[in-house]
Amino acid sequence: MEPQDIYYNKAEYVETASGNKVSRQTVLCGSQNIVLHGKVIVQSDAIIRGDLANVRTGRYCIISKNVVIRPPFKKFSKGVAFFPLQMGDHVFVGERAVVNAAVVGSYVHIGKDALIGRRCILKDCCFIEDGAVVPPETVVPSFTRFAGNPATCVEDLPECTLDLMLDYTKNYYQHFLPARV
Amino acid sequence: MDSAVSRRSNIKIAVGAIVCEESTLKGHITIGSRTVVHPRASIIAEAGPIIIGEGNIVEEMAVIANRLPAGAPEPASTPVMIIGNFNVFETDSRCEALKVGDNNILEMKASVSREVELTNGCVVGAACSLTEPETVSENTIIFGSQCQRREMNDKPYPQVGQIDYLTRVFPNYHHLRKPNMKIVKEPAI
Amino acid sequence: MAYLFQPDYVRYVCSCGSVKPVSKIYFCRHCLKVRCGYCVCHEVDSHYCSNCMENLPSPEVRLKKNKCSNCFECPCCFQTLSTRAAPAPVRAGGNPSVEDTKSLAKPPPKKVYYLSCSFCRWTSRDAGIPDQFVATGGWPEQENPHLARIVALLEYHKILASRERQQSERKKFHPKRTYMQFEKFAMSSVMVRKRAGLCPLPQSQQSDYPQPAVASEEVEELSPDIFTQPLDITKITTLEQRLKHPDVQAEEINQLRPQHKQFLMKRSQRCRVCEHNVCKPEYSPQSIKFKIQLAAFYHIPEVRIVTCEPLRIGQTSELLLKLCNPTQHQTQIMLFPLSTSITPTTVTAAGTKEVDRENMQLGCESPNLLPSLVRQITVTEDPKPLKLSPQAEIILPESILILPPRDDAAEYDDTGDTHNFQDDPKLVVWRKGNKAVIRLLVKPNEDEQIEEGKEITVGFVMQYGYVNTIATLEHKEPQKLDLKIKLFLSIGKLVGST
Amino acid sequence: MSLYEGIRLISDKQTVVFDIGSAYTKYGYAGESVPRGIIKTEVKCPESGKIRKVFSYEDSQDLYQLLVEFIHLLFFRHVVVSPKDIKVIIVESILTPTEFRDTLAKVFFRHFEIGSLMLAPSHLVAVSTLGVSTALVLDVGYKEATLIPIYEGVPVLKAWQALPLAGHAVHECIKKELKTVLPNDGSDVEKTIEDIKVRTCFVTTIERSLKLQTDEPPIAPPSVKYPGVKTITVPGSVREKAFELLWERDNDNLSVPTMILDAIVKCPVDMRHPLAENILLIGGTTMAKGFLPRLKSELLTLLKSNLYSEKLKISTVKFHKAPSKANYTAWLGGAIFGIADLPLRCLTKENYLMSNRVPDWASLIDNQKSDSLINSM
Repeated sequence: MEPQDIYYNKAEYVETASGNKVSRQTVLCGSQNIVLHGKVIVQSDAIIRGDLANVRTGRYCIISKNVVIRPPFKKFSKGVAFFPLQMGDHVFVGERAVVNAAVVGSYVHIGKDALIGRRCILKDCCFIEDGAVVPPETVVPSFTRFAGNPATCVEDLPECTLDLMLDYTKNYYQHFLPARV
Repeated sequence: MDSAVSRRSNIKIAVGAIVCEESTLKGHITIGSRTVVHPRASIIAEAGPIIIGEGNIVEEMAVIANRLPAGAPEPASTPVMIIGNFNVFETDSRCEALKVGDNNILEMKASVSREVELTNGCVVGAACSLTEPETVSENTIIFGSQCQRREMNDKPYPQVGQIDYLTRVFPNYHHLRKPNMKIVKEPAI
Repeated sequence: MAYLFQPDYVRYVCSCGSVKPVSKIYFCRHCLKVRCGYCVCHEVDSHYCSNCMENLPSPEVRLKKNKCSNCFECPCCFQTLSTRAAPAPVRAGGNPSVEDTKSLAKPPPKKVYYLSCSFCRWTSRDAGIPDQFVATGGWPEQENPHLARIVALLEYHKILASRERQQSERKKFHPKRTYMQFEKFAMSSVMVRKRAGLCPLPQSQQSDYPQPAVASEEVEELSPDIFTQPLDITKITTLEQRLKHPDVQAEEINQLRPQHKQFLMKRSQRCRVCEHNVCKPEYSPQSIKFKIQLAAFYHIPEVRIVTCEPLRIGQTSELLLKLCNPTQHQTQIMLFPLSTSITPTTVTAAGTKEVDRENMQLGCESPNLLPSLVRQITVTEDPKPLKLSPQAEIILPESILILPPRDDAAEYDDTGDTHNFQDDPKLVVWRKGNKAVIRLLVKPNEDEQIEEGKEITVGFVMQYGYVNTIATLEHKEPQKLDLKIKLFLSIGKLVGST
Repeated sequence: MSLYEGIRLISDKQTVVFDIGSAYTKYGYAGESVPRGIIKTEVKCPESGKIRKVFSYEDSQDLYQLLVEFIHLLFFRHVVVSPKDIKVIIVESILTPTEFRDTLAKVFFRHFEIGSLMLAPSHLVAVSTLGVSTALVLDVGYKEATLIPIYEGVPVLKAWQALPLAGHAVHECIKKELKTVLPNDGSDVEKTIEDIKVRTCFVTTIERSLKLQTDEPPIAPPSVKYPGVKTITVPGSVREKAFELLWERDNDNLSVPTMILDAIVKCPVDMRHPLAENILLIGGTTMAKGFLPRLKSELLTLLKSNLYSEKLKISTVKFHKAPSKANYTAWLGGAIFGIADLPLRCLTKENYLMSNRVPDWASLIDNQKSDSLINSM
């Protein structure tokens, strides 16, 4: 199916020079520690916890409504440290998902209500289904589809996943338009 | 946030507690020392007061609510919700249990309903929900889609390290609510 | 794009009869045929551990029984276990266990390690496995208690087999037929000898015979406790947990042991007809690149549904389709009714002629007649029967749609199209770069018993121009062909009748 | 791992052994002491996305597709080996329907292009785990209980027995009892029932069983609180009675113990004693707590009863213990049997593609010269 246009309230969104479209209704804590690499959409009520550690995303990432992006912590002998959270290009994060991962690769799809546990590593080209619970410190290999609670590999992804995700996120960005008044 | 401002007097925050301005607090709430309330966390004391002990962590989108179920008759006495010490309410978890002991963890999107009592050292796993009335025995972990249970050998311990870190870092990034309670030791109930 | 999570609205019919979305089919450039996961030959390329990403050559994988020696799975919830460090104190019971060495540890802290599951919080301490002094393990392996006995039985069976082989070589009496029987009925060469009227082999030769098992009258009685003792279900293992460790199948949670994590594999796919790869990934488990990647997504025009007007029986509705040319060459697309034959045709100066690169059908009838230069035997499979039938009529255009090649640079170019196509305005609604939207009309069939709310499918044959750049013996030049493929589209639910 | 196994693993091409049961499939390599894994015999239907049991097929075409999906999964997710030109051993019951066997062979040869296939009769190969050549093998699995005596390495086919008294029947019984408390949504129910069976139910003693039918039943064992999304209480009586139907004699007076005795009766007199003293139980259902002692006491009671005391002069029954758990004994038999490189017992790809059929003991074509063989048994 060809995606439908999504219209947003122009007053609500800020568009940066690099093409990021960020809703004013979001909570970007420690915004100096958050780097959005261009053409990233952050929708209303998303929370990005830059106060805990750095958060970097690549290009064409889509952060849907009510998503929480939260750098993970690890306990050490001398206390607790929060790790930066890295996200690649062409990543889609569905509504109400919580991302606690250390690394999210490129061309990754995270479904609605999915939970990505602390310090997970999502490799390039993987797919987390809606409502999946990926336990802490899990490595999700490329070309796999994870689902369930706890999430397990349910299927392999097609070899052209890279282009499918690329196409999807680009299309999403192109169809994410300000509403005409 | 206007309600929070208007009812500020109802909210008692002990010295040493870190409560972000951006959290939602409603009704009579007592927050013990060293408890950290993240931005966008909600504590809603609708049906009665909520008393939160020491060293708890309430993360963003977590909801702690003392709320009557829809259509329930007005109870004879005001229900008081008491939360012990060193509990963690992770992102998007929901706690309506009237009694929560110490060292419990509600993982992401976990949900505990009103008739449940959490004792000590329990872990409600990610996306698990407890809806039936019961008392969860100590050191129980509930996990997985089928809400499997097991008694833990390695029980959760106080997240002191994390609290220390957050206490150190939060003032740099967030507006905090001023503590207004000089009691050094919160009576642990 | 949305192929990963949407239902498959547009499906292509593979040469084998499978009906799949374009994301799941391949295009063999040598046979010029569509292939799919069902009709290609899958081969394991390399093994790797999904946790530590280590990859090993296959002899080593065999030796390790296809399991990673470093990574473990939780026996309780089957998630990967992590190694945790703890100070190595003279631990008093009930000491708070720590995720990492706690700050209280005196310098220099000596560490011990244990395995812990971050999902269900099972630890190797639960199982009573002693903590280790090195992080990488040396975890005790559980041996199958019957191993020695089974090895003895295996040895014995090897000897039996070699004897049987010797005998058959000596006799050569209709080996095929007679032994077909013995395949089913006999297990020891002793029987063969008996049947042949020979005396059993001398005893001395049977000295390697393992001690036969002795049956016993004693059986383990049911414990009377079961009738009185309450059962704590949380301490009893589930069947799933037991089956993960078949030789132990522990009944109590505390008896579970961590299991080595199984390797995953990268696989390549090979066309079964011409034996060329249609897909071959790079060796490294981290890489998402391919050495050979002939996914149809890069070779066959992609069809997407844009919109479809509400469908009513006997009424025509407008269906908008978006077509996209993924190749580096211009293509011309024509749509035909479903009944059209899909044999490809070449476009030459002399006109079009049919191409038959298919010798698939031959193999089925007489495998021995096949030329043996390709392979010993061509194994063929019956094509899958096509179960789909369209419930609506589709009015197809007669004009040709030309799609220019894909141009990645053009995406950054907003100056508009430089191409000037003489499009049929009734057909082409919109056009940009290598994409175009066309308008078709569909009419749900009246005669059929279709109820309201039923999903309506339409189908057609798409002919597309394909430029084959592979130089073969007979074609040095890129070869232009017109290929055809069947498509089925789910265009929406029936809203009602007129 | 023993040195022996190590050498074998490197030396040559491995033979894959499958035991495709109606509920669970055991897979692994020949020459190993334990299957690599045991998984449910089911697949996710690619079209509808629903979980389907392989044995719930409608016709051979449907079965073909189910098997392709399932075996693909086995090869590439579980065994992790390229199937092309490998050797495969299938441990199967002699009583497997021809349709299933033929389709399975077709899938292996036509779809996966394996090199050779050996069909190992499960009852027969199970005996090779014992190092003896005579045993009465009773397989109580999921769909049915089947019995074939093996005498001096030869199956005594005329004495075979089969009854639908196995795991599935037990499940139905639990389902009936717990109808009111079980959630009623599809595939999860079956899983829950199986879990309840495995974790809480047991086979009670013959004494209590007799009392259960009287007006004064013994005090039921404690009930079990079964936690989950919704807590289920499994009454003690259900725990105790779940397996009872295996012992209750039906209208034809048949039950699991009578299968054994009827089979012995059908055997020649000189075979009877050795068979009764060499009973081997295989199949997952026989692993239920209390199954073996109950079977023994049922057998001894029956032997004294009017039904059999005349026909059979047997006073003792003896049971074998295979060096494995009962649910994969047949697989282990196949793995031991399969270590021997016996090309003559295998059906090769060449032969299969030439004849396009699987030799079958029940088919006349394959038994033209062997009438004497069957008659002699």
